[in-house]
Amino acid sequence: MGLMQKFDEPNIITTSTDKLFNWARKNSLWPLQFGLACCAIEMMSTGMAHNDLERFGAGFFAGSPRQADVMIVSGTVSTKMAERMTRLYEQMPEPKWVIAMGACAISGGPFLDGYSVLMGADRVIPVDVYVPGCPPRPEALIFGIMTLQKKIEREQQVGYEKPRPALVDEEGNIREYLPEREYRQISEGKAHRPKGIKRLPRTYVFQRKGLPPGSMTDVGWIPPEARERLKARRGAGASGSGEREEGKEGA
Amino acid sequence: MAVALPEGSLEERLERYLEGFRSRHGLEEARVEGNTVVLGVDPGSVPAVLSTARQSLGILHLSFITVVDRQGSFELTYELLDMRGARVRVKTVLQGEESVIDTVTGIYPTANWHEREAYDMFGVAFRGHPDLRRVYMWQDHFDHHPLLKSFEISTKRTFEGLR
Amino acid sequence: MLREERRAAEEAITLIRPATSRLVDPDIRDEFGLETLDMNMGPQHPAMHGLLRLILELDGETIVRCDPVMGYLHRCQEKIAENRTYPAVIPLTDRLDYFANMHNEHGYCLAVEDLLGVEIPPRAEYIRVLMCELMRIASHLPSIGFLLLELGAFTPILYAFRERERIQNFFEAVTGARMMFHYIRIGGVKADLPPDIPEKIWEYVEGLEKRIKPDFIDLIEGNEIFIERTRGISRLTQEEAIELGLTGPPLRCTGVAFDVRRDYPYSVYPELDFEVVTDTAGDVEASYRVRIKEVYESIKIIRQCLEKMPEGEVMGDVGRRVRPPEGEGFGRVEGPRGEFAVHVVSDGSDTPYRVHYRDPSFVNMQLLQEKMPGHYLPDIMPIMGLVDPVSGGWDK
Amino acid sequence: MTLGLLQQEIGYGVLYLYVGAFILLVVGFVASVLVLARLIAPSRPSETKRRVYETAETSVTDPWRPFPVRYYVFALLFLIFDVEAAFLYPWAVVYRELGVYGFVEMVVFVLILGAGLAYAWKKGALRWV
Repeated sequence: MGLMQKFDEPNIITTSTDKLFNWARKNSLWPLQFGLACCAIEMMSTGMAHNDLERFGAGFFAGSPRQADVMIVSGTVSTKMAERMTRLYEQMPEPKWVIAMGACAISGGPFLDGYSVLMGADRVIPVDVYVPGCPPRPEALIFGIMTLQKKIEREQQVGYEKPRPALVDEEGNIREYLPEREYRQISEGKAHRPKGIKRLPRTYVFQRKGLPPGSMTDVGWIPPEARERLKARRGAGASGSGEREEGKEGA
Repeated sequence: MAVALPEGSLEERLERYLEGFRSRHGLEEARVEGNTVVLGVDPGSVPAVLSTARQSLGILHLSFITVVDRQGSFELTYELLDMRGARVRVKTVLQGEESVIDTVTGIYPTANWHEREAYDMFGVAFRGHPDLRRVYMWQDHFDHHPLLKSFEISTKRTFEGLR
Repeated sequence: MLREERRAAEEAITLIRPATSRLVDPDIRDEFGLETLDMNMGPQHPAMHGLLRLILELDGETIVRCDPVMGYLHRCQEKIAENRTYPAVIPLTDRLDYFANMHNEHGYCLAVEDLLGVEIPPRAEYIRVLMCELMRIASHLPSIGFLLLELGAFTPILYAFRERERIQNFFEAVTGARMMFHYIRIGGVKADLPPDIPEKIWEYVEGLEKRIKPDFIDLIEGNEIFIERTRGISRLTQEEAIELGLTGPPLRCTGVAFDVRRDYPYSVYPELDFEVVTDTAGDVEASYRVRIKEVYESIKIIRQCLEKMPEGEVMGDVGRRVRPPEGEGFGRVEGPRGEFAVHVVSDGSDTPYRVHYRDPSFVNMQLLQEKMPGHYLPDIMPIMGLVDPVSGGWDK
Repeated sequence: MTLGLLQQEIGYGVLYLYVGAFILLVVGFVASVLVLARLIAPSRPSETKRRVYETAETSVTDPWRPFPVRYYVFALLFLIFDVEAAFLYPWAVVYRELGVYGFVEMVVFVLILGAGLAYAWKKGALRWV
């Protein structure tokens, strides 16, 4: 049992060691070699010489999950692959993160009507950073990894329980992933159902138990003129309607 | 050691194929379109036609097998290439419920996975196939054949909806 | 001189003693009670060129039986294509064989144009061929890079992806995207080439022709490890290759000169002169040589395209609404991995009734089932390099 | 040269002090790293994490099965010649002082092992099917 896990809420020891461990973990993220489809090719060209992942310490693609920290889900996750992906995620040592790269990993992407496509990796495993694009440019993936690094900086070891994958039950072994049940809902569309198959409530999405404090990733680079308009509106907003201000803060 | 491809110009070969098929199987709807000999064949004699194509006429390459679900009957298309510009298209129609046809893996071994895919997607069974299993979908939990028209996935998108 | 003799001797040996002679026949194995180990090389494996699972039956290190399991990236392309309008299916074809995007689009558009019977302006034809040949280079070099990466050499993959990045810059300038172009449309091409692109491509191709010799050929051909690991592995005779239905580099490396661009001419290939590259040995090293020579052929074709590029508009008179008559359309294209054919059946409505893709990776992969027994476990990597399948293609 | 000087002035025994300090340093470093890792790393054991990793699949058969014997024979032969090489090193260091007698002694030693290898070769132990 880790020494740090003995405490149950953050105190002087854990917060100070957080800074050291997070700094170390942030700068040596080893991605798992988990290329699924076209996004894998963009992930490879991100790892190659032209736009290099090695500058962020993330260049070494670990072949086995035992040495990996980040699982970059790059490509379409099919229903057959969901169980395997969960097993890989389970077999990665703590602390681990997941980047959903590409529209298919985020929400099924162009294959939304697919009968054997999982509508997004976050239906079965908790995802930390979403990199949009189909396929996202190498620079977008690098920005995703920088966003993950910002998130790791603010992470806390105690007091926050990372949500468990959907297919894993209490003592940690994987429940059978029957596509029959997932596919009956077919593809989120209002599809005509073959006779005799009942509608199935969405059981395979893990309940997100709150995001860790401070994990709101900032917006990143915005074009200068858009930034002026934002500042102007926020200025007007502050003087105008007060409650909309709280609305934003409270979210 | 080298493989002998059929000689002669395109027209000669097309005529030779047409004669070859007509003489052996007396097919009435056999015609030449462009660089293709199109044959309408009943399901039982598909292996016979393909073996004449392979052995006597020297057409060596089976490009693909397409299955089209005509809501009640399956329409199979075997596309054969002689690797020198001519094509032979064998079309059959499987009527009604019994969607079973003889396999051609004996003649064209490459048809192995084509037939497995046709079985997986449409449920067309091939009699005599070495290991007729599903190629893409789950082996046991999935008792549907996805590409059938009865297996709908989502609303059809047409131009009306678009601008 | 010594190297040629040694090579001839090796070829002679492997012909007499094929790989399957290493197998102990089953009844002796049962009699002595030798057991084989079933192991699977699963979907998440760096050398599997995508999501492929091989269930291997091993006797020590020799493979007794290999059964590929696919479907881990099945994206229901054909079912979705049945529910989309004809022009909307083109972005889907990009994601089929994601190393040969331009060829997939070209195949599908040829099939629909065959149905429509529409006339393509010559400039659009030349642009299509130019883009397809650039895509062929950007696919052959990484295939060689992956083959070498799996044998342990890291440098060729870096050079290959450097070339691929430069070609992707051209694609981005012309089509706007790095990988998923959606550039070839039914009836022509989306937009004309930017004015400065042709001579930039010309300079790049000049440089590339000079760079291939030092970067790839000198680095790879003389290497002992490469020769040891690839010569004589999965040696194919011409009958075997044709029986398995192989097309593309795996077929041409056995000596059968079948190339869709020459035998079933489409687009403007009859007006361009190029020769079909073949080799005789039929093993993994021969497929590497075929791929390298094909890059030179593509460079030749690109030059001719740039010279003969006529003026004129790039889009035929096909309206926004494509509604072909009832019937069947066929399109056949020579992709980097082999013959890519599309069979479109239409019932006169806005959406195709049935679209069937004949993907070269799917058919060439039958080689794994037939030729793997008898080889050693490490030989799987070169054989995957010979076939070089792409999981988007075989899983459709 | 410096080694010689050290030897004469402070005697032979002290040298072992340096070796001992070095070993202590190494063992200490390795032990501390392992202990720290055990203490700090968050550990959430689960049933799947303990399972064998076989490229995202459950293993088809358990690998504890009889293997062909030729691997074992090769391992043995390697071990023998590895030890032989280990004996050659100290002999090579003091080769000049031993003179002809040492040389003949070592040749006999190598020949004996060569005979062993020839026997294994003839009996077909090295045949790799």
